[in-house]
Amino acid sequence: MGEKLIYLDHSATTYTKPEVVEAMLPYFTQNYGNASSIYSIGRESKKAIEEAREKVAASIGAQAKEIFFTGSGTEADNWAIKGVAYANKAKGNHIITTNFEHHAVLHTCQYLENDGFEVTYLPVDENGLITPQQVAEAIKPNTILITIMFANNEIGTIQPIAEIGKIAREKGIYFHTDAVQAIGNVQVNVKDMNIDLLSLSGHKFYGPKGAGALYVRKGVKLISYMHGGAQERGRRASTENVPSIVGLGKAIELATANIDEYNKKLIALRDRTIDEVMKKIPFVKLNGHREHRLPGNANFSFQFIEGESLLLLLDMKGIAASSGSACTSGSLDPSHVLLAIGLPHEIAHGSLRLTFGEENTQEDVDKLLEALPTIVERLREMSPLYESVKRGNQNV
Amino acid sequence: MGEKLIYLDHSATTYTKPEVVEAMLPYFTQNYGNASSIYSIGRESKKAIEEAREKVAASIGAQAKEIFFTGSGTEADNWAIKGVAYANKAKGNHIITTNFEHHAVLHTCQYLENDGFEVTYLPVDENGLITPQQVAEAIKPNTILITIMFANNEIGTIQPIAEIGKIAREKGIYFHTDAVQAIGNVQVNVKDMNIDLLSLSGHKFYGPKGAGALYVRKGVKLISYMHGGAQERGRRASTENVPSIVGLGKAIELATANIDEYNKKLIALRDRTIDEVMKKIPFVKLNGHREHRLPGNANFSFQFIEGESLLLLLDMKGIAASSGSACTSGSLDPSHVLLAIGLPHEIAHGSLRLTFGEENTQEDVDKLLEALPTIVERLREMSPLYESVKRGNQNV
Amino acid sequence: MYSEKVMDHFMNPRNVGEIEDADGVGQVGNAKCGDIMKMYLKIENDIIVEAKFKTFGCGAAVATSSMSTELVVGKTVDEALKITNKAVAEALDGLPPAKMHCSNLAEEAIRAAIEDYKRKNGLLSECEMAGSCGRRCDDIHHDHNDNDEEDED
Amino acid sequence: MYSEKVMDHFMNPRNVGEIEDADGVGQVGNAKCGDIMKMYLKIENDIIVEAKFKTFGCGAAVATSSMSTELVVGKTVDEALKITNKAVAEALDGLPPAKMHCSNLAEEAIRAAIEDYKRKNGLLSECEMAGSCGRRCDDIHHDHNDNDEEDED
Ligand SMILES: Cc1ncc(COP(=O)(O)O)c(C=O)c1O
Ligand SMILES: Cc1ncc(COP(=O)(O)O)c(C=O)c1O
Repeated sequence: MGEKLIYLDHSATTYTKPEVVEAMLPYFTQNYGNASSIYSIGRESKKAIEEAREKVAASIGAQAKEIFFTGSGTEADNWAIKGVAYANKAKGNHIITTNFEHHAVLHTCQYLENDGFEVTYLPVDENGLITPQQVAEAIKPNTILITIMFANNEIGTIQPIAEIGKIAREKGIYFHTDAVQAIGNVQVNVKDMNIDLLSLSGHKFYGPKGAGALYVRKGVKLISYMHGGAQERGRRASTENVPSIVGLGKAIELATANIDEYNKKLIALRDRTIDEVMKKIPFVKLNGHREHRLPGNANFSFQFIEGESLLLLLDMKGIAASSGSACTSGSLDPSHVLLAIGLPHEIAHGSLRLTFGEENTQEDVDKLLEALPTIVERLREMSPLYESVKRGNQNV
Repeated sequence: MGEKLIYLDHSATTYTKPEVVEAMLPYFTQNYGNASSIYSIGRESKKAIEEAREKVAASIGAQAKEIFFTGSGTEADNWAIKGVAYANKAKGNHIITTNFEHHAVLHTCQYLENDGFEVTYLPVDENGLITPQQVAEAIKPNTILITIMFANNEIGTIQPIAEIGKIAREKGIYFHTDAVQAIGNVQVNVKDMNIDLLSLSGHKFYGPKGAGALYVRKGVKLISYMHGGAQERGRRASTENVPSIVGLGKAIELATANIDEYNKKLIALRDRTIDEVMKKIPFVKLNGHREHRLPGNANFSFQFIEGESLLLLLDMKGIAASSGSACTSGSLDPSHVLLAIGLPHEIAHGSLRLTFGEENTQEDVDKLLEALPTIVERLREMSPLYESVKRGNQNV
Repeated sequence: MYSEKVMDHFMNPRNVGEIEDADGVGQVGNAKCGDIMKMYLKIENDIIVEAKFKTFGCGAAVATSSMSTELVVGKTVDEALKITNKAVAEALDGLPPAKMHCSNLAEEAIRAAIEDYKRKNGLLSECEMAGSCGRRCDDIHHDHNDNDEEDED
Repeated sequence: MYSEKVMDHFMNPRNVGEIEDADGVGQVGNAKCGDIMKMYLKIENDIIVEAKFKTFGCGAAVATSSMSTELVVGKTVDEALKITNKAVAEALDGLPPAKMHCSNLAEEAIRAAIEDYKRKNGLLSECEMAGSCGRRCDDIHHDHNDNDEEDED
């Protein structure tokens, strides 16, 4: 590429911070002991894991023994939902979620539907919000689980989690939240928010990929998902991934330490981007709620053009971003999130997600704002849909 | 510790080779792109993953598209067994395994038993072997899966996998093998051996922890286990763990490149250890088959003493090993493997597993052979069980 | 993902635009599916002398459009009708499996434009009256989600 | 895992051995469970003047045996009977949760040895006749495997 990469896809994954890699390194080649072993290098691994557990717990207001390490955010979601469902099926078989969850939640719920569970997919509004009222009304005598994401990965909308938690707790129904996009970006406290289970994933806050955790409030009935050895106090089998766990602990500590400052920085980048794009480019729509959104998330739909082409041209300018276009999602339809907020297919195909992170600067925004209008215009010039608009036939 | 550690627990986990860590490093901080993204750094990740897939495939005689990366050996086992069971339950509900599998297989089978499946646990003989005949006889019209481990993690016994595979193929029953201990230690070829599914795990052959793979022969009916995004061609969700996958690929390439030489080296260490220990120490038993065993595995039971004490004293001498004692397995009973080969509980408690690896030398064996007899004698002197033996009451 | 040739045709598409007095115009695909290709042909003495396109779609859609216009020019109508999706893809040094449908779109766009030309000139045989339009999205895309069964690629 | 004190008592156990002419001998545990503790007491004028042990078991079993012998010496029989498992564990700066049963074993071994002494000397009250032996393994160990429910530690 030559030029410095302008990476605006932090919601897809972040780089791992050098300090985090540094913290992990000794556990590959030197302190490589199996944490379940009793000899010295095994005990060192064990100690490192327990320190990481403390850090994860501290960052979300939990106790260390309520944290279980997993191999990813997806695993945490699968475990939480299947684990609660199968452990509590004597009590009921109804699950409440939304129609714009991450696939790790959505496909898990669909899997359970095939296995005799009943799932209510609450519709979000045009900004991607659901109301606590909607949740309360969906509760039935056989409801055993409410699973609603903290912050959406595509359009960044943040849900009223504390209010939903309150309702769930009052009704004695377990409440799980997929906080994979929230951790490190917004303050999360499982006690204050009455959260019973929470999923998180290291590679969204400058930790390693393949490192997740599930918070399980003491007392929650949950069956195991990964069967095997007695690791994680007998609840999640497999040889402890010491380097990744250490990295996760280090990353979450760094990410939550100065979250307020980080937020301020991201909001400045995001708001300028949103304001300028809306001003400079016609036929554009901001997706997601203007206020209740992740500090680093800007998501637009540009009419008459398709997302993959947009990404390729941005990439040629050294800008990495993502889209909800079907062509980039590997599925039949454009992003279910964009459809859930009511976008027609053709508009959803032209979406662009920009997610800012630590290393981004206002100069990055400058370059983006320089490149984007030209690229959009270029693709529109090539688009048969734009023709008619230019001819005045603006049926949009 | 001061002195150099003598690590004799390679079956628990290996260190990650520096070359492997080297190969992984760029994917943490530089080529950190999400492999499902279309921009340059995403495509680089994708490319790295596909190269790793080729390497894994090549090392077991499979095609690249038959390899799916997982977060561990445990996950590969869970996926293979649950995935085949639920995908084929219309055909039957009977599974054949052995009574000395790893817990990742055993507990998964037990989980399925609670969900309406019928499992036959074939008993192994006193050396830990099962015969193809036993497998053939256990097959019923409703058998859908045979899952038998390639090499045992505790006593090292290697099963007649090719013969079992032949029977399974003839009967049209899926055959899964947990080859976590075999890969990198013995030659494995899924085509020649008629294996339909195979689990492997990186941290057993100098790769990273938290990196596994499942081989699934083209055509095998298998449902997904990890639900979510469309990664791994829609069959295993979660953001690709690029560094670990790259490390797995590199490690398996190194491990299979000069496997014959490696074997010779390990066998020399193992055989001398076995011969000398049997000669020097009374009231000892070799566990596992003398010939059909992993090149690096020596497993003994020392009567009248308990394994954890033995490990602690070895650790004080700078020797890291493991035991099937209940005290070290975190469970009620001593190792189910040792019970499966017919050891009484009290003998099983006094077991010692020594597993050699790359960095071990004959000097390490010297030191072991110097330390071990003294330690065993010391513990025996302290043991009320040994008293009576010394008094001539040798009811053993 | 994409070959250099695809990227070249995507970045520097040949023959973008409209032909005001085109002899045949064909549009295939639909916005709902995420790709629309519109092809303009100028035909003289049964020979395609000019081709232009407009495309709404992914990189492969743009590149196959561009390549198709290059392939048809200089060919007779009948020769152009023989251009297969495979030929378009090959001329681009291949397409990723998931993108092969884009080359179908190109083939279809050529057919549609020629059909239009024939219709305008009363050259249409009966069997050609059954158009190639009206595809559904799922004819062209694969569903990769939770595809638990062996996929066929 | 183990405190320094535990490791010290494991590595340098005090009072290992037998007392030939012991006044009380008690053995608890069983080999099947992986730990047996045998305690020898020399008792003069109701005061324990010497204690020795032999133990088959893990590091904690050895350390608690060693510590118990230290704790009982100099105590009267009644005082010795008041030594709780908690006291043994505390004297060792604590034990890992999974190993607390080892301190039970020590408490039981003291009781068994004293019971033996009392029996030999006709000092046994009726209620003490109900011995503390015959434990089952699952009284003392936890099953950590596939413990899907919340554990209680
Ligand atoms: C035979 C066998 N199967 C499965 C596993 C589980 O692998 P992992 O620790 O990668 O989950 C192991 C090792 O722990 C093993 O030895
Ligand atoms: C909201 C949300 N949930 C779950 C996941 C899955 O996490 P992972 O990729 O670690 O499996 C992601 C990201 O991929 C996400 O954004």
